[in-house]
Amino acid sequence: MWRLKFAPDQASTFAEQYDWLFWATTALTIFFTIVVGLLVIFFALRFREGKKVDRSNAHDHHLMLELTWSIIPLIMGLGIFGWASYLFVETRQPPKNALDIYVIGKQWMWHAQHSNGVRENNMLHLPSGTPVRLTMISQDVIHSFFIPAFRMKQDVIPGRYTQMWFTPTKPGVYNLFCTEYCGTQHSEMGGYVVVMEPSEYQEWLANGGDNVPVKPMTMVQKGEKIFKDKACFKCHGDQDIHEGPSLVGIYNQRRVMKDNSVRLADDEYLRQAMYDPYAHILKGYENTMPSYKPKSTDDLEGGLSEEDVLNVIEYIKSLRSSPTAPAPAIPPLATGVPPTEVPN
Amino acid sequence: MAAIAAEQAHSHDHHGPLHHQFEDLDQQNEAYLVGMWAFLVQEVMFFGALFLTYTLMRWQYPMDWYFAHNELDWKLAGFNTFNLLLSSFFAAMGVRSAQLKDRKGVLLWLGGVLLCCLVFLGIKYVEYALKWEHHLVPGPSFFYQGEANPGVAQMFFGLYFAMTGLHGIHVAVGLIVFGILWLMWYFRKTIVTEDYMPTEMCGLYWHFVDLVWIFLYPLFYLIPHP
Amino acid sequence: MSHSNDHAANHHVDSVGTYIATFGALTILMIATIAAAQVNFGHSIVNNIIAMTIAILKATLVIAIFMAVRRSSGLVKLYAIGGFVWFLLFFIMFCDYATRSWEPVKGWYGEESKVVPDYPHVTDHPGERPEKHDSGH
Amino acid sequence: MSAVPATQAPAPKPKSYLENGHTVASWLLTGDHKRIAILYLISVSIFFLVGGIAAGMIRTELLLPKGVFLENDSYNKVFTLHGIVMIFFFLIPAIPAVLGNFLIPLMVGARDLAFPRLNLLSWYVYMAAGTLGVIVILLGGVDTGWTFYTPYSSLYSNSQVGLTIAAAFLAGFSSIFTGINFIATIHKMRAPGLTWFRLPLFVWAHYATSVIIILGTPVIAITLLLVGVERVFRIGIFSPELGGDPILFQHLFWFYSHPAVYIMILPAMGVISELISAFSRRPVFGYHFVAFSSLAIAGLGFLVWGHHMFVSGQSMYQGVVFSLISFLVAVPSAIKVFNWTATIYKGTVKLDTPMIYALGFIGLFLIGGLTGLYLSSMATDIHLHDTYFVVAHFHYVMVGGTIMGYLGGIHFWWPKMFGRMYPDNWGKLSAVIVFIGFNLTFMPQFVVGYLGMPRRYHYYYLQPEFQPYHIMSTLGSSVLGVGYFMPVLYLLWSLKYGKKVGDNPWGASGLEWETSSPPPTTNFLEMPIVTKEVYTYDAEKAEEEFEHRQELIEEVTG
Repeated sequence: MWRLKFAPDQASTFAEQYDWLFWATTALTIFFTIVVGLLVIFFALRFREGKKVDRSNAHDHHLMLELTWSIIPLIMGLGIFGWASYLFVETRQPPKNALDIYVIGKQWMWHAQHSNGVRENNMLHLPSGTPVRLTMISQDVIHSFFIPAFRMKQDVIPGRYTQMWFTPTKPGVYNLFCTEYCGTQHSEMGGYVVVMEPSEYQEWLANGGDNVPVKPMTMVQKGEKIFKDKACFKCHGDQDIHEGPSLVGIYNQRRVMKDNSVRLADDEYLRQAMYDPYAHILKGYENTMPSYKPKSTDDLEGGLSEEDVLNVIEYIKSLRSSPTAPAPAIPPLATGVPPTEVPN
Repeated sequence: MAAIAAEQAHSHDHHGPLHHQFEDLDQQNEAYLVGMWAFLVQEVMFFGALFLTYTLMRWQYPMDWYFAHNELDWKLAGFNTFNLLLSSFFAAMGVRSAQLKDRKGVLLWLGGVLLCCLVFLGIKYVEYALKWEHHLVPGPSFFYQGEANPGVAQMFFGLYFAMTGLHGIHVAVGLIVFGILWLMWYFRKTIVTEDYMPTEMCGLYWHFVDLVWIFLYPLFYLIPHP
Repeated sequence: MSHSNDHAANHHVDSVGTYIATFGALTILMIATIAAAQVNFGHSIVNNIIAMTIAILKATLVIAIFMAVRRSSGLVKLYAIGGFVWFLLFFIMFCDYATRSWEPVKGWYGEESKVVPDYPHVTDHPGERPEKHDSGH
Repeated sequence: MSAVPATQAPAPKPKSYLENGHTVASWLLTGDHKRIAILYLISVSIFFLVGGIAAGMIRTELLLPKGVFLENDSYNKVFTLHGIVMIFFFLIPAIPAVLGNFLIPLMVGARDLAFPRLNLLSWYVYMAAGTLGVIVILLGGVDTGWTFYTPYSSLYSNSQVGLTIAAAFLAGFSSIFTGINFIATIHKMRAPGLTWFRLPLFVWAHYATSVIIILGTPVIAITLLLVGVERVFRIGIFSPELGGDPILFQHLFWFYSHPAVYIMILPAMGVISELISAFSRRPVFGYHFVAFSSLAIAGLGFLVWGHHMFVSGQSMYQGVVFSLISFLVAVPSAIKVFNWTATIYKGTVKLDTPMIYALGFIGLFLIGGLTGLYLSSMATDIHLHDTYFVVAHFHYVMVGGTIMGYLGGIHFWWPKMFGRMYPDNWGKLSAVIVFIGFNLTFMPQFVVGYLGMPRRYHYYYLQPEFQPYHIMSTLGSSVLGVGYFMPVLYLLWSLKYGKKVGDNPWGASGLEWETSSPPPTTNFLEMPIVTKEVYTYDAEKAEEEFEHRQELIEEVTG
């Protein structure tokens, strides 16, 4: 239990260069702290009241001394600045042949996608020795993808792609954190980065990543997919528009019909709105919506099966516009559980 | 600003306008001027952050900004600008007659300022009501049909209401402050009649408010076609 | 320090003429701004520069004469100018926005990063773009 | 020294500001800067207690990897409460509003601050902000962290963000009013003969702080207002769906918040200059350099905010510029520390409680300042940003710096404020306990930060190697708690039973030591005329100045 760890392991080329700079700055800090600390204690004790000691011609200003102890720390500082900026610029320019991996940050989970479509949550498998570039974006708030062993961190911002690159060296399992405060389970939004031999990685990638089957899509996800495939959003966008009312936050709301009767927008109402929309038309709209009632149970031919309807209803329920609602869709996974079989 | 004016209003006077902590009137007036200008510097930075956001958003979306600004009526705002310049002139004249202890003049000029204040707020109300009907107020009721991208249009009108609204609040505070000042002159309160400094400070505040509108007007209402 | 009660004397009071002249100048400048905005000078930068110079001119007029800063002590001048100089420090922020595009960042569907890209979703496959759909859910 | 030869009978003892009116109204409606300072002392200490309790809860929570008694949400609300209360309600107002309010008119030789009622209004606005803060706690707290980063704070957090923004907005105006007061007083109300270079460094530091306050605070006021409006109207400036940019919030926020850390540290540096000079009985070495370094920090402090955003998507070219200027801003702080060390050289050092706090300040502020180099150099900041390394860094500067300076200043001027001396041995003991407890709490956090534990993390059950450091840190925090509680006891005890003191118990130089303690309501019986240099401690110069004091007075008032 008490194996005190003082430094994170070095598992990327940048980590090695980083540690040189880190320990150089530490040496400088310790040097100055000891010099000034000892001087202060020594002077305080040597010149205490009542001590017979030569206190004659004590200057209270000395231009040369002031300039020396301003210029020298400045030069040292600029030295560190030069070294650090050179390293930083290097980390911001990924090589052309880098392996592309895509990362989405969502509230309280990391989702990584490899270029051949293999998906993994809160885990990232990487080949050692080859430069890897992560193209990252967030779906809701600002997160930050941080791998201490690689000494690399980059904020993941909604509305903009950010990138980060590194060359993993030592195979092993390393921590992955989210370092930008992103809400309730910010401290559980982490996971593992598994660095493997390139051959092992290719084989892992070939058989579709972890043989853990990709989580089946939830009903809300399926509903969302249908909502997009049928292009329902063309009329039912975020705001009520001429073609169709917005469906955001309408579940269990009172809806005023064309004949001024008021009906509750429950599951039954939504199902009927899809199957025979002209039965009850909303106030202010005409009968323009096509019916999605399938010809028969097996030949859908453009219609929606009962199961599709349920998914779409589930999706409509998850549409809430008020900012107070947390992002809908996938419930947070049981994150933070270490993978059962950990490659050696 | 209301703080300083309110502080002036109900400070009981010992021997004439000189407060106990000052040696003489020059020191007191100079101290009040420095304090007022420190307050105005803080106001510059207060509006400055909004002007910066405006410049940034306009630099990022020049075309959408131009289209969104077509919804604004620059003629009405032009008259409003003239109205504020007039009130600034009245305020300067009011301060001048306060320095000359000419009570009649002060009541006349400050009355003019109050009038222009009301006219300005009236026009502002008309403009905002117009925007409300056209569903241009950001929020759930926002519904923009012009050529600009609706997201950027919502940002434009968000900034429009933020900046002109904040300026409007400052004009309203100015109205209250000048109202109190006018009443104190009317009831011959020695705090204002003896020492011109409270009136000058209200004048400084008012000129600052006019200054902000001088920049707001071209930036919002006269956007050239990019 | 004689307690000078008639302090209006030693505080120079501008003549009415100065105020009227300043007011006239401000009105003319306002009309100039409106006029300049109608004219199309080829590129919009010219319009912007003209609008800003006129606004700064009007601002200096108001500060110098109406706010009597030209006649007040150096300290008041320092604070009057200092506030606006500090406002200019804000624009260091623009270096960030200007130089952001110098670092090319590849997007989800391979294109360069735009300011408001479409949100990729968990179900979206990197590389090939599903049929165009409006952003957000 | 206006030492009138005591030929005629000493004037009857003037009523001190404490005895001048005992009704509640005489305290709550006072214009006297000294009484307002006492009101601030009480309210600031209460908020320090609230923030301290929150800190205690965080430290106990982190004792075990799986947490002890808080849930995710309540932990987030506790660390946000700790951040907001400590920064907006303790660190920013503490030294300027308590020591600055009390001492600047005394040091400058004036009867009161330039705008007494504005000063009282500043206290009421501060208390209004404080009550809003308490209401936020009662209604369920806010969970956005003290930095309110959008889009979490504007679109996704459903905690009391709106009310907290109003509280921070009001607290900003309270410090703006204090800043305006100090600027007008220091400029215009100096005693005759008190030129700028005869002003104590405490006054220089507060002048620089006031300039930062009036230039920086409005920016956060407007930024938080925008977040509030964004929450209600979705105007889109910070929300990416409509094309806004969340990084713009970080720019505007840090434009104020970095100068704000200088608002917190500069007054403490002013206190330390006074303490070091008074307890080494020597003028501060390189007075002009130390004075102008305060202004340099105020000026450069506005150009470096980008080092908080190296990994936040800010472009690297901008990062290089900010990193360079961040190294420049480290130089004035280094100058100050070296000058203090040189002041102790060849002085006659009295190791009383304030001096121990001052020496502790130098040591801890040095470590705090130097660890700042890691965070302003871009490469090291990549790994260390938003980890416990940053937490340790700013606690070394804030707790090791500002709070040590604040406690040192309270102990040094306590006899002047209340006319009573506290028991010095208890003072020394509490100072040493604070020093030890502080190092035990925050030194391990440097290591756990380098190991990579992120900030604001509630669980670390997958990383057991962090736990030894958290155990040390929690142990240290309890020692620190004891160290901070002891002064409350013996200082309050000294109010009643402390030994009565004369005008100048420490034999320090400065106008505030020439009036009686506690000083009369109008500070000085007759307004002082300053003829001597700022820190005159050696005997010959004092005699020589005293002989031809009359010519000097004519020269000044002539």
